[in-house]
Amino acid sequence: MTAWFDVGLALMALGLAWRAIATRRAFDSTVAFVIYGLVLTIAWVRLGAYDVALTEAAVGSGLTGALLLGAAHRLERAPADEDRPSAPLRALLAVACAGVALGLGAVVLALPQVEPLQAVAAASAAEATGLLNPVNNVLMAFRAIDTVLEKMVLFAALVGVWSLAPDAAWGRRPGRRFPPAAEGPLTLFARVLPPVGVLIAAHLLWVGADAPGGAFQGATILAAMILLVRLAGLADAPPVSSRALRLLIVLGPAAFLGVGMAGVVLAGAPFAYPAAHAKAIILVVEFAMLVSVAATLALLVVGPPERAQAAP
Amino acid sequence: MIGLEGLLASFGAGGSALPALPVTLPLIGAALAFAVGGRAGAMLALVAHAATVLATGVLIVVVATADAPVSVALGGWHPPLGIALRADGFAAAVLGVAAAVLTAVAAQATGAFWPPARRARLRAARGRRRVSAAFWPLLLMLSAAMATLVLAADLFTLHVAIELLTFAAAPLLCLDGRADTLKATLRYVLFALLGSMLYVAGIVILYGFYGTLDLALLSVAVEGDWPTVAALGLMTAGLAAKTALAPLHLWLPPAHAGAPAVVSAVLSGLVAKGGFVVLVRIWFDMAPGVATEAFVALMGALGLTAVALGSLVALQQSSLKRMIAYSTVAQIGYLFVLFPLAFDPEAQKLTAGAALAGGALQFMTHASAKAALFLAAGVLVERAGADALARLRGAGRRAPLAALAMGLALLALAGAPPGGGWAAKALGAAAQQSFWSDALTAAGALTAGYLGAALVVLLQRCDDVGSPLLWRGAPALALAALASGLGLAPLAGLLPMAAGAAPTPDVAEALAALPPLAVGAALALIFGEAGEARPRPRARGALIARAVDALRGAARRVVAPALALDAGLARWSAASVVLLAMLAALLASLSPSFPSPAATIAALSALG
Amino acid sequence: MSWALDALSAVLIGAGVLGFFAGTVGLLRFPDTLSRLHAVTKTDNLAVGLIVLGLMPQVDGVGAALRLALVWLLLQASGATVGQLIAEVARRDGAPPAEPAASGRRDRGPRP
Amino acid sequence: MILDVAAVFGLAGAGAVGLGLFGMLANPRPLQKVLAFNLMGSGAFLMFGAVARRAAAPGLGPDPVPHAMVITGLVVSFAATALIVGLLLRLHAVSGSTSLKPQPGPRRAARSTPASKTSERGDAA
Repeated sequence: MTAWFDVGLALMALGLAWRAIATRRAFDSTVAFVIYGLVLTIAWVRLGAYDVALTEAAVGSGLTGALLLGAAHRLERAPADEDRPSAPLRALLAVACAGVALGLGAVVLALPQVEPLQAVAAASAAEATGLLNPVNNVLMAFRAIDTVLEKMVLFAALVGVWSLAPDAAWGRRPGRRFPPAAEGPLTLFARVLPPVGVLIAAHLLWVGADAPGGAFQGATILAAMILLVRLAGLADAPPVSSRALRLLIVLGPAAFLGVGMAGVVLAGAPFAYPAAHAKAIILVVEFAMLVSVAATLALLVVGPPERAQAAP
Repeated sequence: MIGLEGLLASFGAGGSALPALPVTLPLIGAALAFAVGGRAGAMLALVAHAATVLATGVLIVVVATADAPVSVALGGWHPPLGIALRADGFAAAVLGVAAAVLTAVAAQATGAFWPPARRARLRAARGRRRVSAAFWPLLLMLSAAMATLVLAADLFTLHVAIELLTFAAAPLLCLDGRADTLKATLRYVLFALLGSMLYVAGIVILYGFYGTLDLALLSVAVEGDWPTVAALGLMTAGLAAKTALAPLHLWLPPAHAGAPAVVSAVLSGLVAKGGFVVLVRIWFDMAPGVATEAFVALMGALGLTAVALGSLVALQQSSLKRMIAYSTVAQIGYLFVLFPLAFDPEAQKLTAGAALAGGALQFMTHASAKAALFLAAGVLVERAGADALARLRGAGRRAPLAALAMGLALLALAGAPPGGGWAAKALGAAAQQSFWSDALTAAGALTAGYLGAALVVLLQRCDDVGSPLLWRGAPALALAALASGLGLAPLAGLLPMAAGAAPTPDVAEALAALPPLAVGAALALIFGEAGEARPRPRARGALIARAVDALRGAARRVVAPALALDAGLARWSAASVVLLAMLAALLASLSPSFPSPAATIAALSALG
Repeated sequence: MSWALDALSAVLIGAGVLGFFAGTVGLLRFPDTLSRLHAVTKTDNLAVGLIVLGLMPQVDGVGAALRLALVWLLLQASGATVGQLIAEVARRDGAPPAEPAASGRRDRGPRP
Repeated sequence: MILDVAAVFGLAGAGAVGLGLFGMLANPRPLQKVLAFNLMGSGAFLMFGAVARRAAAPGLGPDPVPHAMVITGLVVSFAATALIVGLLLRLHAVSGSTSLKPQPGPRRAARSTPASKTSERGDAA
């Protein structure tokens, strides 16, 4: 029974994946991709990876979906691209890609039942940080450098996206302007939901220490709230030249880096936390990251400044 | 040395933080430069870079004097749970040259990329503000990513670092916002991401079978069974795509030729070789025993293909920056010849001996000489307002330092002593694999050919000399001088050379370098005026002139197919097929049952 | 007692699933945008409510039960808003939302 | 060989990698190439999830290290997607098309020969 549920889920995911790449219209394939993401979320739950499930739903399906849907909408009238491989070539590529998939499948079936060295080690080392959520321990302590670099990747992507602004629009507010909508269900929703969203984000950050959740998942919810408010025309993003906005964006990475380097003095190694205050320090860093990541994610979806005239 | 130790003590327990500094300092600088913005932000970026250079210098000295690699377990967590940063001689050498390239690039960029004054209200100032706001943070992130690539001893950290490198480099390519550079950037990012997904698939397999991604732990655990081979094949193919190893170079020439010269300098010099650093880590530090004779021969053959294709296409370019970009394609190929040179057929494994030292020297020479070439080209092109060689006639006379830099870079790349290219070849020859090192010597002649062809044009007499741009070429010249003096550098403490094995330049060596240079000069004369229609004094009808023209025509027809091949390979679908074919070939060559080329040849000759 | 609660859960969740099924049939079979929307929003709100009610006896603690109720409330609010938005667009464009409404009107090419 | 949860979703991940790879290589539209890249990534990550599940210790749950890496990887993929979408929209705004085929622009056309039709790479004499 359970196995069939999983098999059905897996087949559904593959069917949606096929639809996402084989459909001609970008809009349709994006919709298929979003649903694929939701199916995958359930798959992650089945695999016992609740933190990943939250991230997949929020980022893999949600934010990526929003980004791609917006782009599909804007590029809809773009002329079709011509560099399409010929049918025999596509068949050749299909066979080769199927070969890759089959090879990877064989690897999956051959996976050994390895000794869970890392899982045991991670559980026994968790006391040093005071966090009970093993995934968060890995992200914030054991592999902190990965997390820092990942935040810098987000930051670099934002710098890159902003750098794509037309010269005339540089320094102005990012993205297109959504005119203030007439009072309606959307504006009501955009007024009611954000306070709840902020509470949920804070909750995810707080429980993330000991249960699935964490700064990143919370940040995604905050980012969604920002985007909702913008979509309803209730508020606009500050101009990219705003010093406050820029400080907000670098606050998280800078705090993490600063604490990491302070670890040399306080705990004897870079990115080490003094044992007595590890949990408190991690929560402070996570809070800074929550704010920065939320702003960065939302701004990445909004895009570069493109309004040549200052907003009225 | 007491002063040094005092300095070290201030970095915490025995300098434990030292390897982390080249990673964290530029990142902090990037964040601050972005937040502050404007001229103060750019100043902060320069300060952060200076601090990074200082830390890198100390690290190099420490590594050179220490017996073992300097490493730090981040957070005090040791692998497999934590991540170690490990600075060995190879890392120190690459870090040093990266610091030199980035410093020269930063020095040159204080011209066009310096933020305008706050009061400047012109429309042009808006554009320049945009460009400088992106340039300085991204340059620093690029520096940090490069440092992580050489220092991190964990395959997943390497993945994140290589992504950071890509995302910091990509926006720099299209700062001008033109359609063709945007296209080139998109092709670059898409192809690089394709490569990184193959890499990720590979590390998933490795984790599944060994339960760790730490290079040192893996190196004792890996065996040549089929899942490991599958993982290494996927990772190698992915990294080859990321590093633009021909025939997977579809994105590199348009991207590097279209970007601002300062950006091209750092991209061609450092970023394009990032994937190669990871390949060296994987094959030399982690799985030297998995390599087979067929595999190293395949890597070497791919490398020589890249050298031949890149050089022949470069020889026929009519624009300076495109020519230098194709020479990057060729030089990435050079690096891959390291694999057959370093293979020990008796032990059936890759050995980190003189050949690896030679590979590192090639890396350093190419990085510094290539960056010098692009910086010099930037000065020349800026002055002439075009990068078609036909319009650069005599440009070298206006910017003598830039022209001198090009000349020195030519000598270093073509293998003249005491340049780095020469030392690398000498070390490679010590590896007793004469076919591969002879091929490298021949390739040096091609390099001298296309660079010489450009220099001939640049130094031609022209009437409109104008005011000379004397000092603009200084950063380029400094880098070129570094490249052409690397053979004298005391690198024995860093690179795995046997004591006293460092080659010494003498008269015999200098004479040995002459034949390739002479061939290069001949090529330069034959292809010297490619792409431009100069009215020639034909009326005299001298026999010799006609013979020379016939020779030129014939030579150009011989190499013309390279252009057509290159244009074909630049198509996405062609690159797709090549990528999958390369993956298949890598997997086949790595499988233990695959016959080694030597055995095949022996069997064939026995048949005959 | 626990078997009674389990039975209650089973009945409520079963009814919820049935509701979802009915809503989905309506989404697929009804002729025009507004009636499809009607089928989906009405039955889904009810179905989610039933499932949440059915789950409540199964979770431990009042906090978890309250969180389940919050999930239901949020789904209600977002479903209502999105339903309104789709209906608005459908009325304005006269295009059925199953052909993606906001962007629509480009003809479908043949499948690759 | 047992077809447990890990194997089922691991196989699905392998399939998604293959489909994504095919999409990236064969689909002519850049936006769908981005989508295919995301599919490929999620497939590889799903395989990682299977690996983590296989390494589950009794009473401890799956290995958390791959989970953390997958979260990091998902964020990196999102950053990549955002950057590519930005590049695509800008390209569309500048040139009116999203074609990645290198075409001789007006400035280049003056210099390149008619023979080098497919690319701006072969502007030789």
